[in-house]
Amino acid sequence: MSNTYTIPVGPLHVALEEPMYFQVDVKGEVVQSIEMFAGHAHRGMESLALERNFFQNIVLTERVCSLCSNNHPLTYCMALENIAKIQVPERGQYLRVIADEVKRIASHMFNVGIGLHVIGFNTLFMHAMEVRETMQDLKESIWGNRMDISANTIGGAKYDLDDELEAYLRKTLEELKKPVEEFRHMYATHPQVKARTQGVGILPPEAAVEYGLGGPVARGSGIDNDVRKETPYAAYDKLNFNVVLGEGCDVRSRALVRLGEIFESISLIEQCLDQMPKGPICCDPLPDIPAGQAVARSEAPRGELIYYMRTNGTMYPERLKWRVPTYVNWEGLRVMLDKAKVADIALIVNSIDPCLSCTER
Amino acid sequence: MLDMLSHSFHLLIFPGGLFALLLGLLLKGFDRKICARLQRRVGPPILQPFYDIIKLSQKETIIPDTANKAIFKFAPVFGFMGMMVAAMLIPVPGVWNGATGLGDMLMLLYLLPIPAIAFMLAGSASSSPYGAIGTSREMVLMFAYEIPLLVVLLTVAIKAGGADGSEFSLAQVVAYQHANGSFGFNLSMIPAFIAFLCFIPGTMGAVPFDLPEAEPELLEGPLLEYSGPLLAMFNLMSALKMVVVMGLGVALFFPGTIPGGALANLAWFIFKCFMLMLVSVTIVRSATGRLRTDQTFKFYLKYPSVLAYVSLGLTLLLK
Amino acid sequence: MSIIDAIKSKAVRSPWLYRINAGSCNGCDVELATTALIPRYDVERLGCKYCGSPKHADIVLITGPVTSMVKDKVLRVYEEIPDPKVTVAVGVCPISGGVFRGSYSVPIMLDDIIPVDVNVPGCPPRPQAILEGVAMALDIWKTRI
Amino acid sequence: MVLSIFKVLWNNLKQGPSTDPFPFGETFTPARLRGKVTVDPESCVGCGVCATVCAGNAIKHVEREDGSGKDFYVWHNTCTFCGLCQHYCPTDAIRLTNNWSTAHRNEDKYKMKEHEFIAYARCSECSQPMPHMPHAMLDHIYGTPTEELENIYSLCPECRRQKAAQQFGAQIHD
Amino acid sequence: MINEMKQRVIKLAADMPKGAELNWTTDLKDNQFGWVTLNDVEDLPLFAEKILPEGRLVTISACNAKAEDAKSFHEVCYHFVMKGLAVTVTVLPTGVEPTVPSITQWHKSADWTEREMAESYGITVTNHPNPRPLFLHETVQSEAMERLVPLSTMTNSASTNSLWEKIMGEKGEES
Repeated sequence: MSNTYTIPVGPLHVALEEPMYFQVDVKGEVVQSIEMFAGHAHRGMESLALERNFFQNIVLTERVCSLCSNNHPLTYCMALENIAKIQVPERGQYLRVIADEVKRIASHMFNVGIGLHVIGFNTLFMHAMEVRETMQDLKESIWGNRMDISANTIGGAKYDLDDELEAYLRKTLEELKKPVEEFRHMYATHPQVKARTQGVGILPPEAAVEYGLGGPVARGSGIDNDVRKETPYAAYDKLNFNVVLGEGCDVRSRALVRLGEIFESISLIEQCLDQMPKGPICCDPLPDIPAGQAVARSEAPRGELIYYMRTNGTMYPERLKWRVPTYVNWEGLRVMLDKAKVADIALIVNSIDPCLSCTER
Repeated sequence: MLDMLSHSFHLLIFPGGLFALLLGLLLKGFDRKICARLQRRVGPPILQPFYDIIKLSQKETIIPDTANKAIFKFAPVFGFMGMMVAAMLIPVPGVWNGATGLGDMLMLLYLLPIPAIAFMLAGSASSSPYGAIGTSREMVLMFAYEIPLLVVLLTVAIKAGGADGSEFSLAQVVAYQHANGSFGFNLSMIPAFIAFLCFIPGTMGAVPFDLPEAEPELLEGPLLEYSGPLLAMFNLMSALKMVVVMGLGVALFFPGTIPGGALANLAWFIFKCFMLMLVSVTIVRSATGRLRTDQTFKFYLKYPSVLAYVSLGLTLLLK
Repeated sequence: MSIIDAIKSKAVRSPWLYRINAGSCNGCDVELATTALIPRYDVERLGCKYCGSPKHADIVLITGPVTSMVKDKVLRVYEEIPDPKVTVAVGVCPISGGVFRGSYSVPIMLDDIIPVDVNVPGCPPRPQAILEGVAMALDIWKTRI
Repeated sequence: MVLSIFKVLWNNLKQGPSTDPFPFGETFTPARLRGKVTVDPESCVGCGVCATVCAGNAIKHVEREDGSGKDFYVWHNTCTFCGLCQHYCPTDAIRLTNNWSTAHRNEDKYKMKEHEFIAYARCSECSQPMPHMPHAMLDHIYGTPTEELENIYSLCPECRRQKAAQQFGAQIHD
Repeated sequence: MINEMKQRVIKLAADMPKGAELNWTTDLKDNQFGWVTLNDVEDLPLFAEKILPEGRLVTISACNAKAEDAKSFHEVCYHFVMKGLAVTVTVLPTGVEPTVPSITQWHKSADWTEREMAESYGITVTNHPNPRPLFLHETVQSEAMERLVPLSTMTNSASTNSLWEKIMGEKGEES
């Protein structure tokens, strides 16, 4: 079986949440080369954004991707606030951090869980998803939807926490710690999981820098690139947290970085609840949006998200462009999939936490 | 004439045929239910595999244009028939002691890989790249798990042969154990039993060794292109195989009977099959994930084979 | 005859699900995965199974606004699903285009190209709503098999 | 180690299924869940801000030709349940209920809507139609209602201006 | 760190052969943003090369230029990040067939963005290693952001109107 043949992966493939088409040349079970064909989820959102007014774009950008759906409107609003010099009330800033971190926990849990599903470990996958369900309930109770929480609006946050919800949030976070710790322990020590994830999909730090990769993918290779530290936004400048770094440069290291970040997120939310002042959550009424341009950056669950906006004084943006974290990470796959086994393709692709709807918009 | 009739009875009604089919589907139902419970789910009804078969038999069959139609249709039938014959050879201790043929253990050794071969045929006939990879994996896997099986069977045969050589008749193996105690409780045979336990998930295509059908990687591999009644045929084949493998395990290691006549012993046999499946398939597949092909190969060479050889050595020494 | 009919009628207890992502934003897909795979919603108790091949499917769940790039592929996969089948559109995108309606890349609604039986609007719908939709699809499926 | 997974399995078995009883029983529905939109025609002033902020174009206001009021449509099949309409509604007339039960057959696709008629008030002086103002909002603008204010409420902007001018004029003459 | 990076950008802008304009803005959290406008498109590769190793390309946004600027039809903004300092480099490709040089050889992350810009704005990228369309289906004309925006706006409103006629025509459950 030394002949090379091509296997198409996708576009509608059960291991890929989304339609992406890979053409993988394999020799035996070893990948020789990989070609990616994108565009299946291209919905022309950048042109749609120009036809929608600033309010509609809050919701439109949220639909870029439902897994990092909080960061898109957040960064969009930040860009707009930079142009119009809108000062977000302090409570609103803390609420934004809370929404952001809750989404991050759910997103990381989902990614690591799906990774386990890909290697056929359904019990542990379901365990992870059950833990994630508490986050889903939390989102539904506070913001009203399990995925698109729609927590942000221009000038602040939309949904406030009352005492009851605050207590509920604290209780849920407290209860979350133990199962996540158990889960992390199991992920790190289960021999079969270790056999499948250790040394698989190696991404050397140099390659991560060369391709400009971001988020937990680069952090799994020891590169510190957290936007929340680099250019703090919302209330991150007032909060303490560590950037979780990994050394393994492999699938396992990336997953452990994500699981480690969950604990940082829990601590961040708790700090927010402790420090959060009372007061308004949203700036009201809104000023006119002048002409101008601005860039805003934030740390989505998958890495650095950047929005570029240009306005012309009307209610519609003149140009709205965003770069999602996965966009650059796809190219990193070339390094990770080089000489990989066919059995590992899905696992490695999953380890970059791919988000096609983000990439193609 | 009477011989003919009894053979057809064994082939079509008991222990092969109808009985094996019902038992196999029931075992699969239990497997799914218990696995669900281990994952904190309610799970499907026990009879779910029956519903699946009924449903599939009423669906349309789609044969891909690029497939080799004759082989595509032949593969599931071939696998099914092979397992029907194999099921006939399984003794149900205390009820029926197995076909009286002398070498039925060797025959089983040849019949057991038939489902794998049917999968390979299916995979190559469906002309999909996933099928091709599934085929090559099935082949590697087969080599890997056949080695321990061969050694285990040899060990049992030598042990059952007593002082004067080896015995390849399952009926004799069962009889020997009835006289001298089950091998499952024999210290020198325990490594072989463990090796056999490792062999079961491999041959049943269960996690961690479900490589040819690995869903998230290969979309069920060779089965990808199958639909309707032909897929049902594959499901029935795998149900039959469940009975054959579990029945073989019972015959080789725990053929003990209980007092209370044929019906009680039938229930006892079903219970033993169920326990064997629980230990080797259900719990294993809920406690692990899938291994890669190379890891599987290494695993089989490293543990079950060595264990089987240990038993073989002990058996020869103690003889 | 009635025994055979009774047996045949059991077929409705085994609806296998298949998911097509027609360019969705992930939300509905994640919720579908949640619905189909996790203990809390456990569709397996309804006899459902999430299958990897369209050839095995009975109920097809489609998410996403059917972009021009994915349209042909959706049609092709849909053709591969053996009859009888039931189609469920999950989320507002396949039903009406949702927020993407009017984009150059979202030329049609799903029911323009394939017959849709059940709609489950929501952005994304919660798993309970999807279960409700699957239950509704089961009712339709009963009449077809 | 390997044992910890068996611990999980054992616990799972011991605790029993965690499956939600739905669709055979009741399920958990938080109060804040964003479900189907409802409109309260009493407090709607027909300002149309909801339609402006609606990203899915799910809201449509249609002016009646006879000037008696406005038809207010919400189509659930393109609504994204984002809650912006509720957030920006000045009179809290539009609201997201926690009714998530949206599944329907395709033949009912276009029937999945909210339809309300927003009646315009008529000026008590000139009987010109004018947008109806909810009482709560008027109180908010003008303070505690007096009899005089109540009279002014029922006037169209034009008549209100005239009336105010007359009163102001009368005050000067006094 | 930020100040060090700032000095580098100032020096870089000053070193451009054809010259460059440089502005600074801050957001409400006092994060710095640099805005560089290159006078000549040909200076871009030099800038891209010199901004290494700290600078990495984040994305490229092409825009239709403002109407009053008759000289060029497009603006292309290259967004770099240098250790937390976001720098946007704007170039103005002139002519009917706007052209920018590729910078993929220095910044691998430019590969996809340049292809995307080429297909959606019809800007030619010279020296690109892999000039294949990225996202757009063949039935969608290329330069979608150029031509199709007004077109789709028109069809959008038309289809939306017919949709609403259907919705309003149907008898609802409750009415």
